[in-house]
Amino acid sequence: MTADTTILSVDGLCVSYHGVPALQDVSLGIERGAITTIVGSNGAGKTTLMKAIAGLLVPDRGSVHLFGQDVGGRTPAEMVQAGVTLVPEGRRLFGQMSVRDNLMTGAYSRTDRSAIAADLETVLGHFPALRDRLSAPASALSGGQQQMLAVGRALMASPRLVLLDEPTIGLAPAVVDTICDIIETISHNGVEVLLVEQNAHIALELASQAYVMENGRIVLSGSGKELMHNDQVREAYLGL
Amino acid sequence: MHMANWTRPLGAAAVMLLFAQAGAAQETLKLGISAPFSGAGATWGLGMEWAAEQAAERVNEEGGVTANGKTYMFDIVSYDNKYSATEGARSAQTMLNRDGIDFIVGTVGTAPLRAMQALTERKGVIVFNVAWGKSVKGPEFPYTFTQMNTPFEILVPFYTFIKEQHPDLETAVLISPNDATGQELEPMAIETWKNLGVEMLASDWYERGTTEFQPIATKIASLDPDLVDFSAAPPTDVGSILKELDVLGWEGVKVISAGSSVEALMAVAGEAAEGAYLGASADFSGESATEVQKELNAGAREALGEPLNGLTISPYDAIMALRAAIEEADSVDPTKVKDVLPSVRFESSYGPSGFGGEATYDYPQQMLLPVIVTRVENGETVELTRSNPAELEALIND
Amino acid sequence: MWNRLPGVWICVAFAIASVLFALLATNAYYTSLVVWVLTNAVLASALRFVLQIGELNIATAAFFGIGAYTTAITAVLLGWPFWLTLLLAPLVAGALSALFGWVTLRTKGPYFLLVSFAVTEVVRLVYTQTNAIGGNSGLVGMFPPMAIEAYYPALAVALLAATLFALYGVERSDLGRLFKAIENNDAIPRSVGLNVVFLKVLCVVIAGSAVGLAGGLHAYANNVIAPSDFTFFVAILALAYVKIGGEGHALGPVLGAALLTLVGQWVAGISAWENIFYGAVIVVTLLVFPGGLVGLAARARGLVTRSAR
Amino acid sequence: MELFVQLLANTLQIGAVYVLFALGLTLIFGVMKIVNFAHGGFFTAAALIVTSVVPFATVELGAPLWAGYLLAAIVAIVVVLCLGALVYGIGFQHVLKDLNGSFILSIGLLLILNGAYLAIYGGAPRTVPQVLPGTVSIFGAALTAQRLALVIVAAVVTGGLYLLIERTRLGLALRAVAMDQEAAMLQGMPFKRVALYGFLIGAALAACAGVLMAPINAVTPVSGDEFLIKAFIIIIIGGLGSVPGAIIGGLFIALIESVGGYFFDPSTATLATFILVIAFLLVRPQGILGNVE
Repeated sequence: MTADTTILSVDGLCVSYHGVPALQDVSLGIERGAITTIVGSNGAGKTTLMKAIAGLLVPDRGSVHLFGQDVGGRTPAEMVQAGVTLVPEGRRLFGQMSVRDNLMTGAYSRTDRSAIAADLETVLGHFPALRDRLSAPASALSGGQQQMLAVGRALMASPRLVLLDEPTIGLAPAVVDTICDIIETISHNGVEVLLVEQNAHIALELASQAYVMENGRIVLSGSGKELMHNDQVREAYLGL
Repeated sequence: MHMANWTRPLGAAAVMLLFAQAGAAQETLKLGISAPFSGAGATWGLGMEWAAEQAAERVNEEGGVTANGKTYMFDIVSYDNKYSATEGARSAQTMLNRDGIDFIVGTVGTAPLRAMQALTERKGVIVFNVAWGKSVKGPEFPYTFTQMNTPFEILVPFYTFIKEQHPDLETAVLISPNDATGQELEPMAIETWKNLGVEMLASDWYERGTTEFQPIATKIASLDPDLVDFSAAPPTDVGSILKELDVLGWEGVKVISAGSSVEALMAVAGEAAEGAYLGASADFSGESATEVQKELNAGAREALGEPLNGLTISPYDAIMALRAAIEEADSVDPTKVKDVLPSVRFESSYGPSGFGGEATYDYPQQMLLPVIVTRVENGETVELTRSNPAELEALIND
Repeated sequence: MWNRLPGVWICVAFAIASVLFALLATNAYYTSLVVWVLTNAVLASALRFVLQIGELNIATAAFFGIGAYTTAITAVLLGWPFWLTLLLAPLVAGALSALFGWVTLRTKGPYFLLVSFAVTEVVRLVYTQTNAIGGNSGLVGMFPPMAIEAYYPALAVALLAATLFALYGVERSDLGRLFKAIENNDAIPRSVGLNVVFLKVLCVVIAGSAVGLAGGLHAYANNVIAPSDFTFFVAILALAYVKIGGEGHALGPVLGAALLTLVGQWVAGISAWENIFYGAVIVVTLLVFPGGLVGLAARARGLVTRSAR
Repeated sequence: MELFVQLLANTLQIGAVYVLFALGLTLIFGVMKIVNFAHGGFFTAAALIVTSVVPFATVELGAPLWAGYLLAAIVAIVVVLCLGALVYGIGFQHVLKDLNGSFILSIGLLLILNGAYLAIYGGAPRTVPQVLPGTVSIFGAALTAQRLALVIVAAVVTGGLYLLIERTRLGLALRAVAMDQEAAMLQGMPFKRVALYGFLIGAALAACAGVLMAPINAVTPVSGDEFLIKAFIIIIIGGLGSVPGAIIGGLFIALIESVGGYFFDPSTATLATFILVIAFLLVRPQGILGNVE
């Protein structure tokens, strides 16, 4: 694990809720230029891991390094400053705010007005559907548009690493394809992606590196292709 | 004013220390005050306590009170009744059962007094009070004595005097605070005005603690009565309404039956209070005030930052009555003292006085005091008339 | 945190001692003090009882007043027998809490808190505007019958203590566990087919009846009641008792009520300082000892057992 | 017609202070999810400070009345901001989003503040001379110049707050935190600092209301408490945490008091507002403009 290609490394992370362990000794790494995914069933601890990386949860033990620097104990605001943004499960948009304001919340930690304006153009370039609805409240958007807005909001922070928690849940198949395209575009633009998915098909297809979580532990890891052909994975997560 | 608050506990401690040392020499008779010491009525409590302390000091300096061969010094103990029934009952329980007090020389509020009477009348403890309700008096309350004029003494001469000054008064509006005193006063006020040929256009209530008075002022102004009677409303509330009425251009006769503190009224209403008649106020520094009243008033101004009024001066008169009664009965047993109180003669701050009111209450338990009508003129209280009720006149000429 | 059996027995012993004290003590001040302490303890315990379902019920003050007014009206205005007037207090308060709960418990959290606050003020304003029940002056002259009068403080203490045990009993029962389950998550009891609204109303009714009885007893103990005795501030003081005593155990509100009532007697009459004192106790307890007295005791006990090992 | 205008003028006069007071309360609830009973304490502090600074400035320093009042206003707002920062630092930041805990804490603080005011100032009502004497007549409705100024200043402050919330970065953060605290944190918003700013803005609004009210009504150590109860009714009706709701609610309650007080009497109007609020909570618990949670 060399510092120059590893963006983020998680070592021996343990997190518990009210004394009940949710993550046990989790270690993983995110390499430059890769889309990394974590698959696992409901309650396996994927969301907990994402929240711990984003600084929302304080781990009991273990460390998180970003670009070789220990970022344990940082607040979510500090993690955003450091370049890590989480798109939470269920999108968590500010429903009564306009689409524009939602996007601007993503840029909260930045002050360079011209760069923000440029990024806004870039994001609207990715998601042309949002451009027409800039002053509509976020709650008035369709499910797919809301997911686009959630990803767009995260991109407004100009992140180095985006954590995507279940971005395709509840979306129509056509919209899922759009989201997948976006994830690939983001990755091509030099932003690292850590993707958590219940839909293992999509996740493993997209991912260059994949991990399987069960009961708060990482039980398998490998490239997306390797895992797609792993019997265990095929049976448990791909339904084959 | 605010210094007094800080030093009160300290002062009480110092007094206690003093009496602890002096205790061996002569007996101490504790006199209780149960009045509001917090919230909006705090100034009443502080004023009453101060007047009571002055009276006690005077009695003690004159050698205390002698009964049954013993000499007693008076000591004032105060309790906060928060102007509520529960706290009134609690202060009574504490006074009677914990501190062994047999004489209460001042309590304010009809509701707290009724609460206290449940205990004091049963246990035989004398309560001097300034409660206005008729329901707290009568033969079934022989231990209760009122030390200040109430509407039953004031309203008829007060309203009659005003009607004489303004013979063409025809219509009136009555504004009452929605509390025990306001509720007891309202029917009496309406009745008295009616007898004088004044028609009541409206009688409205407001909650204590109301901060905005424009709606009621707008209503009064549109009814345009010749007179507005503010009944038992406290001076700051009256001040606010008068100010709004002034803005709306209403001009008429302003009557404040319970008007006591002109300072508070003036502070809020300013020129709008000009000409208001007050039924329970007195100018204790004016010409017709007695020497005692002038001295007390000056002292209160210095110590509390406020002059005394009819309510706050009253414990002084109660203590003077009590001294006379204890000496007359030659006993500090409240049962014996209460028996002589109705017939005792004493020197109140207003001059010679005694108890009467049997015609109104079926029991002579109302201190006989002159009815003083004052009016705000150029921002000052001016006494217009001081009339002795017939009973008091008879007593003086006796 | 307490070993259950000895703890209960200690409480029973205390209750019996209180009753005996109220029966035998000759100084009426001290006996009435015991009645006040237990009245406040019931108020605080009832407030905590509804906190079990996660709601802060300011209307506890209103039902205390309703109990007191029920007793006073039936005793003074209607002249009904003593025991009946006392029995009616919890029944009427309980019935009205059922109505209140049924109507208001569809709201929760800050909304329930504020609606219960508004209800308390409305009930108080209704008393002040009803001349038949004395308006602002309230009602006076509730005395226990002569034969009972000497024993009344002991009777009140016994009934109040019994109420406290009853509340504790319900808390320890299966029903109590269901209430707690509601607080943690509405969805779980609902998912196993329980009528959550019914359970919540039941909880409010139990607490409302308890304070209703306390109100009836208060009417006879105080002999006088007036609307100003039943402002929302009654519930706020009860909340202070709960916080100082500690929410973690049924004994908390009782300890808090005892401590603050007794110390309150000591500071009574120092006007402004009384407020500052109560305020400071609440703030310091909340910030420094969030578990209150029972939390402190539990921590001390934890330290002792740990060092003993 | 004249009566109608007068009642409307009354509504605006009464409503102006209600709106300012309720805005602070609703903002604090929205951002921190606490029901702050100590809010009235800020109002009272500012009003009491004005009653002591104005005489000091005009008598001791010989300043003209308007300058004395302006100085008093600045001192009052600064002191209240310090007081706000103090109670936030010592207390509220430890009980954020804890409804019961923060409620009790705010009550403890209110008791301490009220006691302190009583100890320092005594219970007697205090007044400030009118800064703008005289009466204005608008379409037949009479109101004092002082009250007219109050209405204008309140409108300006309310407008300023609206711009702050809708147009600035801090406003964006306040709105975001109020809607979804965790999501706001994930956008890099420091929750505790945003909460502090929200709390201080709320306190400053209460101080503004106190400063404006001081020359109009007598000030006592419990002045703020009366407004507090009204303000709770207002924010329930408007929707907890809703800024436009507080404005609408404030004017609505003022309308009821103005019209109800005229056609019935103030006691009845008071009772009516409470019954209305219960009805509101039952039919539409989220208020006129509140969010559905």
